[in-house]
Amino acid sequence: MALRNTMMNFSSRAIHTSAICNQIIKLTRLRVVDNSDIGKQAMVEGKPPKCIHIYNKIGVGYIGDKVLVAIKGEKKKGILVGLKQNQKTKVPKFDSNNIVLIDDSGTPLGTRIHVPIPHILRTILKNKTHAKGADYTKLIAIATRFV
Amino acid sequence: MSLILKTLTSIQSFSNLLKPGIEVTTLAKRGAKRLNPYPKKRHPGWLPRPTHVLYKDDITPENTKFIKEVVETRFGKPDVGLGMQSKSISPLRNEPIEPQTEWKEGMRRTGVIAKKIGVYPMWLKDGTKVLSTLLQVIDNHVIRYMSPEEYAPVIQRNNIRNRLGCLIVGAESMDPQLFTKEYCGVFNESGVLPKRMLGRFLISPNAALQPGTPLYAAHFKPGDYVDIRGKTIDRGFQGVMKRWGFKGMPASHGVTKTHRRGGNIGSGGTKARVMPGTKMPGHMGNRWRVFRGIRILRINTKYNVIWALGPHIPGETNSLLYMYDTVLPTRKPSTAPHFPTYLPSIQENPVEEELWAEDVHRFDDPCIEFIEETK
Amino acid sequence: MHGALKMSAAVGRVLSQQMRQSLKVLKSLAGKKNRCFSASVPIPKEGSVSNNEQKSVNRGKSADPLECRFMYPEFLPDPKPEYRNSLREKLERADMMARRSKIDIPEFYVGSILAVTVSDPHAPGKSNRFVGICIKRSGCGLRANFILRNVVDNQGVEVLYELYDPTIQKIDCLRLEKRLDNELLYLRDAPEEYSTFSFDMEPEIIPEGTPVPVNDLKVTLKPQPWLEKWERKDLKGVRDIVVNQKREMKAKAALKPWEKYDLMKIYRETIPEEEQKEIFAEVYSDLHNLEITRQKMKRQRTFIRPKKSG
Amino acid sequence: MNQANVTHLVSKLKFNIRPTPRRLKNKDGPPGRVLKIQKTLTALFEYERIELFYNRADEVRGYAERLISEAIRRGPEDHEMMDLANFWIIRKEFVHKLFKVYVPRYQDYSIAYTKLHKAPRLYPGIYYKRAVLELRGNPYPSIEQRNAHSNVLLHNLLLSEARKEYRMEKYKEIAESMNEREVTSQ
Repeated sequence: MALRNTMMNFSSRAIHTSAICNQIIKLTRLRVVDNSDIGKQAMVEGKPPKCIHIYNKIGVGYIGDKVLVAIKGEKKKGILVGLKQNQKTKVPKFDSNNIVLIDDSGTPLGTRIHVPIPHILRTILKNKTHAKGADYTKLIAIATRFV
Repeated sequence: MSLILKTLTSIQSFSNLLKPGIEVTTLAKRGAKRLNPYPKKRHPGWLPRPTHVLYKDDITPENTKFIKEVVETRFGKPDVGLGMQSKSISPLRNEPIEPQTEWKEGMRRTGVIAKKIGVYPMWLKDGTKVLSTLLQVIDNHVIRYMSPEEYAPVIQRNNIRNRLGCLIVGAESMDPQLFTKEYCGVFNESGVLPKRMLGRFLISPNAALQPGTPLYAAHFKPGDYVDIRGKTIDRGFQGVMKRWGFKGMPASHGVTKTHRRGGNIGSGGTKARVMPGTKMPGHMGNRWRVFRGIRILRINTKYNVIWALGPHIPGETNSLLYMYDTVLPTRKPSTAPHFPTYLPSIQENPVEEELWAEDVHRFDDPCIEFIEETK
Repeated sequence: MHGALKMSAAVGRVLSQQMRQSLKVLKSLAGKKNRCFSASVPIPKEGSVSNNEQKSVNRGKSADPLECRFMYPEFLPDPKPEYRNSLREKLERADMMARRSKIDIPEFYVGSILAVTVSDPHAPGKSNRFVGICIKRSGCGLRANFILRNVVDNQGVEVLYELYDPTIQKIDCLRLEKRLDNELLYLRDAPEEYSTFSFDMEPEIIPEGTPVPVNDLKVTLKPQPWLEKWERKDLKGVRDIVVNQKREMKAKAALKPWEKYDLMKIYRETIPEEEQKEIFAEVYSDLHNLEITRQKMKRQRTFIRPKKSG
Repeated sequence: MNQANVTHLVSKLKFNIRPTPRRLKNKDGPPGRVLKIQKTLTALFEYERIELFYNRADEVRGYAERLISEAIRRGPEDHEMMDLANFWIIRKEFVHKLFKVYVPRYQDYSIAYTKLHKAPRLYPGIYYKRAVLELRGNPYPSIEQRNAHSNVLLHNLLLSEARKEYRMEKYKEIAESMNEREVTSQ
């Protein structure tokens, strides 16, 4: 046990042990959950994207919000599709902060999302889509499973 | 010079004659400039002090029993405690008066005194959850009516002739031994037990009620809007962050000893003083506040309970509040309410036990289901 | 194996007591196969379960209304004296019973596996079903709620439901059991296999009159960082929590050994026995009737099934 | 809090308790508070009537009542109960007294086991409220002295006369109604 303790002491120096901030703010690390090349590479290399801007007026990202992320030295846009923070009743809460990368017109970069997506996102993205602006509902089409 | 002054004064008096009717003298409004004025500690002149110092009387057990017996024979048995109206019919109470006039828009009827008994959720028919506050109309009786001529409040609104009468309503019957003899005398006219709380409601003379008339929760209808006046929770002396919602100052970065302070309260220069109404630390709560335009969701006529929309009714649980028809012009009722009040003896059909607003989901209804839109 | 389970459940009612015993063993074997845990996780043995059974409450009806407090904890009001009012509590209970007469809310505990169907305006079929393990139960009265947790496509998902929400169409208890702790929030920091459950899981039937089984499964947590300081929580369902010396020291310093003796603290957190008796006397007969109708329904269901398959 | 604790089952106390506990200020914090209560509780079980500051008396009263009610509920055979008694009562002999004297004494009580009196403040002295805390049924003479001649006080004399008059009137009414009935029946 003593040996194990010393090992723990040694190893815990390198990693940070503070509780992870549940809010999406600038510099929050996110998880790409689609199969776009850039997203897959970034996740495999262990360099998850960092949020560098949130496209709303509060500066805190909630479900369905658009964010700007820094990923592998590039700037890409993404939609928050699952959050760690506590949600309203009947809205699922996830174990990680998930995003799906999109381009300026709202088309996803990947072709498949490999985690479940909350049903409420249908309504949120529908309301955010404007006739002339970006069409976010394409994201719903590539989802494989809803909860 | 004097001539000019004379002409000026004559013009002024002439213009005064042109003014319609009443001479208006403006009185300084007390406390109007304050954001959070102190509660007025003015005791109504006509109302004697209710309580006296309790001391040991050494009354023998037989005599205590005798007093209790006399009170019971005169006023009936005490309430069960679940808000049932005391069934006692006072010997002095007259027959309830028939409504003399039909309700017209702009008429004001009495309010009731209610007890805030808690908050719990309800669901609307579209599936949204709302919080409702339960208000129990607790043992309300009309105590006295003062006609507009008779009623002279301590603070009069300018010099306008009063067109509204005043109805005094009492709530929660108590043991008469707890009160002074003078205070008990107030209830002689209505013939009910002395009440814990009295309330004053300004009403149009058509809505006057006979003293001794009981008031019920069915005075209102579900879907109506009411104003609620209550005393907020006493939070004591509080800092600016809690009292006014200031942001405070950073926890670190060289900040010392000023993490929860308000910061600057004004500048020097020409007006080197603290401006009146500056938000500063001080006593928070324990103030009378009116919350206007609250919707009624549901009424239980058995226990006289009203479910009002929203959790933020002023006051603690088990505190007493005043409830009356709203003064907000857009939320006034368009159809006739129970006028002058709900009188079971006059009403042809007795009301149901549970009354619900249209959009509220009843708990014994089947589950809510959404219908798919067809394009 | 599924078929065997069904058959055993269906025929089990009519068979003699002896046969039932043997079937029980068979069923427990079937249950083991159904479980989604990986092979490395030890599954509680029959004997250890029966040891724990003695403490737990008898299922279904119990002679003492006071025992209802485990089954229906939301009927007890908030013990905070500032919020209490007897009339409000009475009306709240009446509303709860009105809702319970429309929807069958089964008996469940923290650690049971539930399936909840809700009407969801966002879903295509306007209804949505979620299966998961109940990791927390809180709130009293109409505010009572519970959290379900599951791992779907290697992604942990949690949903909070309100027990008396009228949009809930159906609540099914797929596996009725208790765990060693009152809250299973540590499953968030445990490996995925401990909270993975299939969406098309069949409800397991426990014979009437048997006590609720206690699953004394002990989980091993993932390495740090954790969401909470689990070493301070005195968890019974977690195998050896190892932390570094500094955290150990801090946990030791934060211990409050006198709290379990603090009689007034306990008193302020509980509803006294006399009041509980009054509360459950009011709702006991209704709850009991609902329980009986539910069991009747269950029996009918189990008898119908073999006909369908055959 | 929000949900009541169901693991414990307790008897209702027969007096009104404060919604929040007092901190009983001391330099050791919460353990120091517990020690203060332990000492006072032991003294109360020893002497059955003690005089102390009001705050501490009111705080200890709850613990004393709860300990006695638990002892009545569980009895001396229960290990947890014994543990509890040993924790709160510092001297061993009063643990015996709790089970052998107090439990039989309070077995059938329907009122509170203790009584709290407000005591006069010492002058000159510290400006704290003082109180007398006692266990009911103790061997000492009662603190509250009843007025032995209360029935000759003026208001009591008047009330008893009024009572007699009231009774007489009632009897008269009954007699009259009886007479009327007889008349009508004839």
